[in-house]
Amino acid sequence: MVLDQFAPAGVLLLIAIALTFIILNISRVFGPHNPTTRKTDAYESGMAPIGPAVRRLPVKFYLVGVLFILFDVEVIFFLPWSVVFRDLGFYGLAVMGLFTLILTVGLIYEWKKGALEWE
Amino acid sequence: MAEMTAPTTGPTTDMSQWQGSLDELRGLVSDRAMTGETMLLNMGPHHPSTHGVLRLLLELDGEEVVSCLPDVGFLHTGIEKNIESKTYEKGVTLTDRMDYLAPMSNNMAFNLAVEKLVDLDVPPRGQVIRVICLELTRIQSHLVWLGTHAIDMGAMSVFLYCFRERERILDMFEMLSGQRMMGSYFRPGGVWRDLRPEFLPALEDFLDYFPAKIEDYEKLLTSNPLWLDRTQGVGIIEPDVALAWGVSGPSLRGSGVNWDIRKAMPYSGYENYEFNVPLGEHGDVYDRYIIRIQEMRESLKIIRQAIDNLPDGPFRSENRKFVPPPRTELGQSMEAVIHHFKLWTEGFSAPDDEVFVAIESPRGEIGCYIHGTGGTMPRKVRFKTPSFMHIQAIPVMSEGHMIADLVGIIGSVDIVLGDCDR
Amino acid sequence: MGVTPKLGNLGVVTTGLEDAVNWARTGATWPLLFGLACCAIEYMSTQAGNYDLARFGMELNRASPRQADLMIVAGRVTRKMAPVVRQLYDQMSDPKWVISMGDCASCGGVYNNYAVVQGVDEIIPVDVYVAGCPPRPEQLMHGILTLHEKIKGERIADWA
Amino acid sequence: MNIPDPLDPVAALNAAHPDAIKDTKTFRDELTIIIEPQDVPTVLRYLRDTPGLIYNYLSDISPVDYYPEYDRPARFGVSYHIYSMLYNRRLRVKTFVEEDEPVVPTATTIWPGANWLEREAHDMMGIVFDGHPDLRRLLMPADWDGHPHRRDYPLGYETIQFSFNVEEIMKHKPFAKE
Repeated sequence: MVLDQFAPAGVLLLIAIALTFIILNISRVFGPHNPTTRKTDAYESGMAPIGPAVRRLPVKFYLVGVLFILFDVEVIFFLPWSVVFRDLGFYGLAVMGLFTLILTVGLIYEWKKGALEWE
Repeated sequence: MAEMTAPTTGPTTDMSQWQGSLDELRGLVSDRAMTGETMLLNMGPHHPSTHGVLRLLLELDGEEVVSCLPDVGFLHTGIEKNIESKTYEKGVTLTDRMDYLAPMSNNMAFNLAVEKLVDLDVPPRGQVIRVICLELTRIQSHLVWLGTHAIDMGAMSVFLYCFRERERILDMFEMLSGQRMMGSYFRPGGVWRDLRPEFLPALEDFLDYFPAKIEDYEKLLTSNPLWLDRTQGVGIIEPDVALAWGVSGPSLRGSGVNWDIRKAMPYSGYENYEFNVPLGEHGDVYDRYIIRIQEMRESLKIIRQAIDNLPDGPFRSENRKFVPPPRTELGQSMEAVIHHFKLWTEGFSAPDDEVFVAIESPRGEIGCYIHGTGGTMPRKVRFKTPSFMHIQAIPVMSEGHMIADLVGIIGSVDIVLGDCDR
Repeated sequence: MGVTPKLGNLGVVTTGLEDAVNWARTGATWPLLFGLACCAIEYMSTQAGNYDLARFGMELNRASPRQADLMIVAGRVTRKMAPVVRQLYDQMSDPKWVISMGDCASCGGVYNNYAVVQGVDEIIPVDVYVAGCPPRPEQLMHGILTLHEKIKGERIADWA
Repeated sequence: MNIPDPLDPVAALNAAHPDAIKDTKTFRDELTIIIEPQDVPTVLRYLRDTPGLIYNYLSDISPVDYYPEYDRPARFGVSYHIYSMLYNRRLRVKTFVEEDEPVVPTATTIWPGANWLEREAHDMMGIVFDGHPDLRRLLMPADWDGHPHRRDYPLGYETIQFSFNVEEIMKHKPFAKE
């Protein structure tokens, strides 16, 4: 059955999952725990923090975050393409070139709009 | 397009729980902190890049520092109060621990003040040995500054190189005084004992070995685009603002003010060495960096000139009223035994008057003010230290910058908290 | 550490759980990045290339107390800094040890006055005292090795 | 540009503010001018701004306590060490303040750098600088009482532990509980 070719891969997967599970929890089993109130306090270089930790943040962080996600996803598309780069020949190059061109236009627009400037 | 109405500001964060500590800061930080719009963050006593136990209460608008409130005193050990209950000779060991990166320049300030108070002269050999040790201390202090400044900004390897060279200087100090850092090698009247025979050869090959190492640091950092972006145009302080805030030393020369106490008011024979004083133009972090690298080269030049004409003769003044006689003399003369006994039990007495002496420590102008009581213990010893004024000036340089630049600014003014809190 | 090779030359090594855990703990005691005064500079020299604390698995100075298991109090603890030192010690995760480096941390040293806590053992329990002002790098390493001996001697009942 | 030749500070001050200087003293060729506390700002501003003097750098503010018996006009002496970079000379302007109302007008209006120097003098010696933006304690903890560098403040000395007295000292030495 074609399935048994994948038996080793399945076993490997199981071992991997079991190993990570063991490693993560071995310290929880053997390690000491005494979460005193002072220990679970907020650490701010040894002083008492002023103000809540969760607060309204400037929108700049969100803008940079979104732009990063956008170009990160673009890189994900490059990975499978680079594996079969030789066999696709010129056709593959043209398609990915178009894909990159579209995103580069987006980059130039946002650069000129000043979204990358921090102030 | 429809006119964009300003987004209605939702309920600002509820700050009632921290009202107590907010009221204390009422006048010091801007009012946006009171409503919780800007974040109050403690870049506190335990922080990797504050070069000691300095606490900066930062008011942050996102990444940008709106206002910065330094709080010092976490290393105040009452050195000046302790010296008041010690004789002048015993007080020297306490001054080592003040600016622990340049122990010998604190010694120098204290000893010069004592010598001026009791009008004690230092023989030429003693003065030249002092100049050699001061310049070695300057190089060693600049090496620690460069190492920590670079590692704060991410250049890890520079730290290891700088400390490797520093070990050679510490070995030389150990030859002189038996202690790597806190040698208490300078005493009122000169130095504690003569140069050891193996000191000068070790110093000779350090002088041949070290210039190439400064080239390495320059190769690593000076034309490194990352370093240039992080340091050029950051933490600018204009000359008149720097003078008004009492900044001194390489940080002041970074803004272009040509004031080096070794040139302006030479002490311990600095007038007969020729060296030039590097100056910056913009007063930013990069200029202060370049100046200290140049200063290391100038110190090498001074040491070279000092070694070439090292006079022989006594290394400490022969005036037995203030300087205990060497042990060999104790066997021969009765006066020596009397002087020895008096100086080591009671110490010498100084007039009931005041004296202020300032010298050029690696960080800036360190001044020592001594007021005698007529007896053997001082009435008041006060050290004016450069790091004290530089920490006070950090907010002036850092408002409007980002936190990452603040780290560079702290590194560039080269502060040591023992120096600031005494 | 009782390492007894068993089952001939199959290369299987067995040891007690206690020894294994204690060995792991001495192998990589990450110190808290906590320098106060002059001893901190000597501590940095011990950390740097010539004396190289990396040999003991201690080259990573963790800045946050959550990830550090050894606090080296390097320098003089003043009255204003004492609550901060106690807070940092409390916020360190168990198991944690303390080396008091230098005379000022161990007994107030040269500063017998109003501003300095006369010995950090007044505020936090100390495992190893290292003498010296500042202690030479070799002295600090000797202190660290004595701490390793102490860790190796700990029993399961102490911490399980 | 021509630099005006340096004036003698005492003569210039006597000309400008006739009764400002109470006494002058030179010791080891250091000039000290003694003035009244209330005209500290005017004298310092005059010394900083007049063309022939230009003492533009405030090195230090050093308070002194003449506690047990003093032959000085008052118990506390506050000396301002100023330095003229142009003419490369130093000067000490000294005032004496009484023990019960040690008040000196602030110098932060002339040099902002004097802010912390005055805060430390207040913290250590208890000298009040009126007009100072935020006169809080600088080096000691905020809730500390007393001013440590006064001569009548005890050093806080603890008896040293030797072999013969180690028991009683260990008895009441506070050890940290876990």
